[in-house]
Amino acid sequence: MDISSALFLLIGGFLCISGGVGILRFPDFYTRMHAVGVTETLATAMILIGLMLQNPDGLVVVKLMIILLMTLFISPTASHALASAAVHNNLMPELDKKEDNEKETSSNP
Amino acid sequence: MLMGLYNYWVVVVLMMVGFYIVIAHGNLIKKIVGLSIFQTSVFIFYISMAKVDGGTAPILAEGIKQYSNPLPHVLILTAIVVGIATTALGLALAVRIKEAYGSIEEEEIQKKDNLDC
Amino acid sequence: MLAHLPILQVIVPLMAAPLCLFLTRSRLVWLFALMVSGAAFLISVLLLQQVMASGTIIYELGGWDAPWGIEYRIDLLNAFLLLIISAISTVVLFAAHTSIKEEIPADRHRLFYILYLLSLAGMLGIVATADAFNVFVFLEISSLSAYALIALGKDRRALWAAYQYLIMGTIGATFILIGIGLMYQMTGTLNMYDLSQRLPGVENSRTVFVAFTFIIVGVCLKLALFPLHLWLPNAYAYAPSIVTAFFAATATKVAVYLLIRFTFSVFGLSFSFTALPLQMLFVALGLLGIFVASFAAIYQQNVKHLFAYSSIAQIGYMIVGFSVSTTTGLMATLLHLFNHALMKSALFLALAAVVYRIGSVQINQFHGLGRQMPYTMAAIVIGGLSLIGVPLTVGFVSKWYLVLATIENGWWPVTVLILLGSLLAIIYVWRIVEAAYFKPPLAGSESIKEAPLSFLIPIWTLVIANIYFGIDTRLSVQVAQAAAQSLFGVSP
Amino acid sequence: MKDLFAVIMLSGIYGLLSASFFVAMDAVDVAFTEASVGAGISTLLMLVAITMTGRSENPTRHKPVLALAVVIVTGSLLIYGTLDMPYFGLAQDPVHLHVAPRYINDSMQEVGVPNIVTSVLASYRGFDTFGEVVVIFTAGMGVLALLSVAHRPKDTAEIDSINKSMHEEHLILRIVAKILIPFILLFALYVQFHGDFGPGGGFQAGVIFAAAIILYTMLFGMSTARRVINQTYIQLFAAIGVLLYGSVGVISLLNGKNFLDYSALSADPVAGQHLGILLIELGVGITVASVMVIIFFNFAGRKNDQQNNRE
Amino acid sequence: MSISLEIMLQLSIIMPMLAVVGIVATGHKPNLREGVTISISLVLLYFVIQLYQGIKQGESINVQWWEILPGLPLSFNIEPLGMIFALIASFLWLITTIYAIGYMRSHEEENQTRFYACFAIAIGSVMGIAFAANLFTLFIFYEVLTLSTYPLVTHAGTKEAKQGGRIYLGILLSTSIVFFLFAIVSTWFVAGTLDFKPGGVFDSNVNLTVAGVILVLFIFGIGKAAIMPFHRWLPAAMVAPTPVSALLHAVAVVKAGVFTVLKVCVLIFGVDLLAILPTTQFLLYLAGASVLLASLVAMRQDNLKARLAYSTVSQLGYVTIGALLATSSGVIGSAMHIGMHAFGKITLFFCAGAILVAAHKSKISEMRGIGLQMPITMAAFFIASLSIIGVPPTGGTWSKWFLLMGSMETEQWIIMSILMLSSLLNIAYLLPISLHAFFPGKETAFAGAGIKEAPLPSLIAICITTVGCLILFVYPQPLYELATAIVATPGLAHGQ
Repeated sequence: MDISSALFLLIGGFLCISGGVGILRFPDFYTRMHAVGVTETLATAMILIGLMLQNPDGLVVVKLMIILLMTLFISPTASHALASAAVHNNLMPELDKKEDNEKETSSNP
Repeated sequence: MLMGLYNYWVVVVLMMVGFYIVIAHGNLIKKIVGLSIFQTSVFIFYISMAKVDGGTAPILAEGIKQYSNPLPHVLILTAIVVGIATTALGLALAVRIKEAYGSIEEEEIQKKDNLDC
Repeated sequence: MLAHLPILQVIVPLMAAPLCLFLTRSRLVWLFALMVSGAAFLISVLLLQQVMASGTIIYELGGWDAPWGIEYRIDLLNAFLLLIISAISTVVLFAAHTSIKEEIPADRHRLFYILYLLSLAGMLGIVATADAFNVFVFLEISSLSAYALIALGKDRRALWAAYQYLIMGTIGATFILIGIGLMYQMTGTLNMYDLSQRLPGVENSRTVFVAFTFIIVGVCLKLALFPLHLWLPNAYAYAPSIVTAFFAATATKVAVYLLIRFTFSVFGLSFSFTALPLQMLFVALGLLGIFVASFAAIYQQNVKHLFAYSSIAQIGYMIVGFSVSTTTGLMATLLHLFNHALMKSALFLALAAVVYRIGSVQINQFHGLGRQMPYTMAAIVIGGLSLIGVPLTVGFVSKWYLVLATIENGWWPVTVLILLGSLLAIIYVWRIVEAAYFKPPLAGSESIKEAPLSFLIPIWTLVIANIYFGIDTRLSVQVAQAAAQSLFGVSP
Repeated sequence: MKDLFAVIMLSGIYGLLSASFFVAMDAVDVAFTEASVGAGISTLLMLVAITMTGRSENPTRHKPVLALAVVIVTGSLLIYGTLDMPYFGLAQDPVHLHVAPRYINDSMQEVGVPNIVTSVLASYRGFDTFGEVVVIFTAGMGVLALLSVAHRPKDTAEIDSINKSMHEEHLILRIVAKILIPFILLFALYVQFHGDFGPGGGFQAGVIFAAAIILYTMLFGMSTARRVINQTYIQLFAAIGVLLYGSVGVISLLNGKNFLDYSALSADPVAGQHLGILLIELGVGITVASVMVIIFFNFAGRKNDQQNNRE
Repeated sequence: MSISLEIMLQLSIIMPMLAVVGIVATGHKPNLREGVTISISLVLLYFVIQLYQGIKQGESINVQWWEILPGLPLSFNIEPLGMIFALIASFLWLITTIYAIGYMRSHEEENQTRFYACFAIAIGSVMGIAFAANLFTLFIFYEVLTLSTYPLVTHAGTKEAKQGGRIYLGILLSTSIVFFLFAIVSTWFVAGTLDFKPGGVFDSNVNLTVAGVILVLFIFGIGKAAIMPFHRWLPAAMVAPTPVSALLHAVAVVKAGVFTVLKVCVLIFGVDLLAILPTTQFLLYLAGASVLLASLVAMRQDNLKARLAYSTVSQLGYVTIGALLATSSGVIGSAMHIGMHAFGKITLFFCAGAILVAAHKSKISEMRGIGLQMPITMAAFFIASLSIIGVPPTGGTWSKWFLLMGSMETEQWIIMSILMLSSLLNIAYLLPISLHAFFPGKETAFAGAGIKEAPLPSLIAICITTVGCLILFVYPQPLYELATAIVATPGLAHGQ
């Protein structure tokens, strides 16, 4: 029991860290956001499950369940909101920019 | 000594950071940010004052002997409210000043005033 | 109900404020606010009587005995202050309706009265309570409403002034908060009386020393003591005239009260004046304040600015009297609290009347007003004489005791400086007099009429008070003396 | 750090961190409040503010030397002060010996509320809390006095058209929000009335409640929100909250007890305390929620107003 | 008499103040207004005379109002010195009012109502000063007097008037606040009382230097006495209308000043203490200096009123000297001089005013031969000059005489010579005026044909005062008795 919970927690922690690394290392806004958005949702889930396993009986589990539910709702929505906001302020993804440049270079040799 | 007080020293440093922002920066919003940092640090100071080693949150429950001191918590609850109130008012003023002067930089406002009178 | 007077004093205006939201017409709100303030005044009178009759009144809020609960502890000092504050607010409020019609947009009137009542309640709360933290809370109530009120001024500089005041005020309040925290940490209590019992035990710890310093600095920020006065002139000059009249008479007084309360009652005389070189420091600052501010006042073009600076100078007098730290000195300070409140409110109300008529308080707008607004100008002259300290006005009484106190202490040079300082007052007051009486009226100013009764009545009430308490000083002197003695009595 | 947006975000994070620190320091209630205020509302307000004031600070700094001197003096003074402090976390600090023990030991018998913070907050130092409510109320009135602008009510067609236009871009958000908001409100109520037993209480509940409404406003637009929540009423609510609190005190006055002495509310003092605390917490909740909404509405309303003027 | 003396005492102070109401109320009807003024002044004079009778029968009259500050009541009692002052003031007020009516009307001065009102307040406060029983009361009325005369000085409202008013108020207020108040408080602190007591309030073992310093503070603080460094306000106040300067310089203000000096010297310090104070000498020489210098300056003034003003400064010096001589005859001398000089100087001012009104001349150089047109005025002027100089048959003789006596008793030869010298100077700057007026001499044909005498009321006033000067020579008893009564008090006995 404890081992499994520890395992979950570890995975969660690792995912968080990797998300953090992603934020720092990735080239532009979208990719960074993607990194966090994805990892973080899973990470929280993992951690919460880990916590549930810590004491599986009683009210605590229910509360944690609710929290889990909420996060599952919220964090994707949040990342969506961020992304759309970014688009709204027409922020170009790096990669597209690159492609554009290539296009230009190819178009006028 | 070090172990006993390091926590307070950290708090003092934080406070001073906030305080510095307030008095050194010319930007009205930033001043307010500094103010809230200053106050929050003071809250931390109070709260750490209330901590008792091995104590738990002051919510009575079976089989717990050692509680932390509830009084500072109460005070800080009040203080936080005061803080947000001040912040809100300060921001409102900043907005109005922006409308009236077209700037939120201390020097520019002063300049405009000197022109006025 | 008599037993509950202390708390009623505070909660009557406090709860009246939200009630104002339920009234619609500005005039109704005004009447309501006036009634409330009047009630507060009555209560304070009764309180003063009670205290004089039967000594300190203790009122335990929520029925919890101090130091666990919060308690109100009304001795002569607070009773005196309560009286001053509520009286001034009532008189000033009388003119409010007419004045703000000109200065504040109609949709803000209700809010104006709400904030006014709130700041009144805040000040009363500060003065009444005997709990250090409660002081902080009510300090914030009064300050927040003060910022908003000042920002209601017509000129855009009002906003800037209000903002500066907000920053300074909040820093001051936070300093006080830190100070309270340190005290609490050393003693574990927040009740002032309890503190005064327990502080001597830890008196010579550096923490208490720092706590004291922080509280003093914080209070002095609110007090606009000389080096920390920068926020005051603009705040007073650009706020709506009524607000100025109210705050000039009360706000700094409350701060002075806190200073006295903390140094004398909480920390105790022996500590206060040994821990810091407080005495010398304050005498120096006070005198500096008197001179710098008076000189500044002489060069002001805006009369509100002029009187604002003179307020700073007057605070200097109070501080000097305070730092003499003898019964006479403290008595002089208390008397000056009372007297200065009378003169300044009269003067600023008169200015409010001028604003109402000519919409400006630039000194060059005053030309020939002596003929056009004779009663208002006469009021300003008498107020000015009182400021100078001419006999038969209140100003003379407090000056007399101040001089006496300094001479008792053998501080002859200080005495001379004080008297010289009052000469400066002659200069800046006379600038106005000459402008009003010896300059030909400006072109097109023939239409200016005397201020309406709603101004003249309160103004002259105050002016007559100025003269009356200058001639029959029994009440003020007696109370001040008793309060001062009791402070020296209780200080451990 | 010239970008105010980043500055504000960081300060928000600072608030969140301090909140978690409070948890570590056993101050759950405070943590709760700090999280909802320091990290939540105040950050939000600052963001709204910079949308109006512009988000960049211009580089000119003035008199940092003097400021630095002041700060250093103050700081070193404080450090000097700490030297004689009782050490951190020791149980025999005077703080823990003088007043607090009574709260910890007797509050159960005297007030009958397991959450000591609540009992101290609402009963022993109830008057402070009253003051706190009034402070919030004052802030609300102040913001009204500063920012309120006269609104001409837009006609429904216009509003609907706006909604349409927003509907496309915010589709997902809106749906999610629609699902969430009820839960948030529910949670607010839970916090409100569970405050006696667990962390929470009127203030936190009020903030959360307000947060729900603000969320709604952000997604469905000011004008729609105005249709849902009437400005005048919400002001009255703010007043009612304060009055509720005050009148509890006054009732105990009328019953011959001291102000805010809840034991006057019922025959059995403890029950009276319970009732009183419940009522005043409610008052706090109402006022806080409505004031928060007022503040936000006025900020946002000001913004719309400016935009309309620009167009 | 129907009313008790106490009542009269109070009335004599309050009544003029109340008169203001009447004056203001009847402001729009000049005749009525001046009627009020005159009737009030008549009643006042009657009261004062009654009081005088009272004291002559040796009654002591004390009134105490409430205490303004604990231990500092407003209280009054009558002692001879005050009586002298009160008599002169009230009598001359009547005369001045009569004079003023003529003057103001023919001069078409503006806002005369304010003028008469302030006039009344001034005289009321003079009464207050005269009868004050302690320094505190005296100080209060002293300040009231200053303030109430300020509008009189600046009556014209012109730029010069404003300037003059500034100097007037500036010097009087600042000296009184900085020095006088300081002196009073320290006296209160050292002696514990401010009541006027024969023989002084300081106990014998008082620290002499302290007392000396206080004395200096007093002499400087009483700016109205116009001792040299602080005399500037007197010429400055010349911008006032003539009746005002007459009242100011002959009766109310300056006399209030020297009266206060006298009272402080005799009744606060007491001549014994005064005689041994280290600073007395210094002050004596200061006063002497101001006597001489003022006379010298006076000679060089061409404006008649200015010359008279400086002569006043020097004459005030006499009184101060007399007070500081600290001998009975000195005190008697100065007490009498208050009266004598009052009559003389007021006559001179009246004449100056009359000339101004009738001939519109203020420069002395223009007055050659004016005596032929205005014989009565100039004759009066001549007599008054004699009185100032102090030659028989005028009242001035006596005061000078006693002053000289005093200086001789104390072997103050320098002072004595100063007195002599300044009398010569007086001759030099006063007599020529009237002489030239009557004997213009050939070379200057006087161009002032068709100048009439001054208006009748003024003329009457002039005659009365002139006659006063003469009468005081043949019948100085009342003054003398009162003056001796001052020094007859214990502690001065050694003087005789």
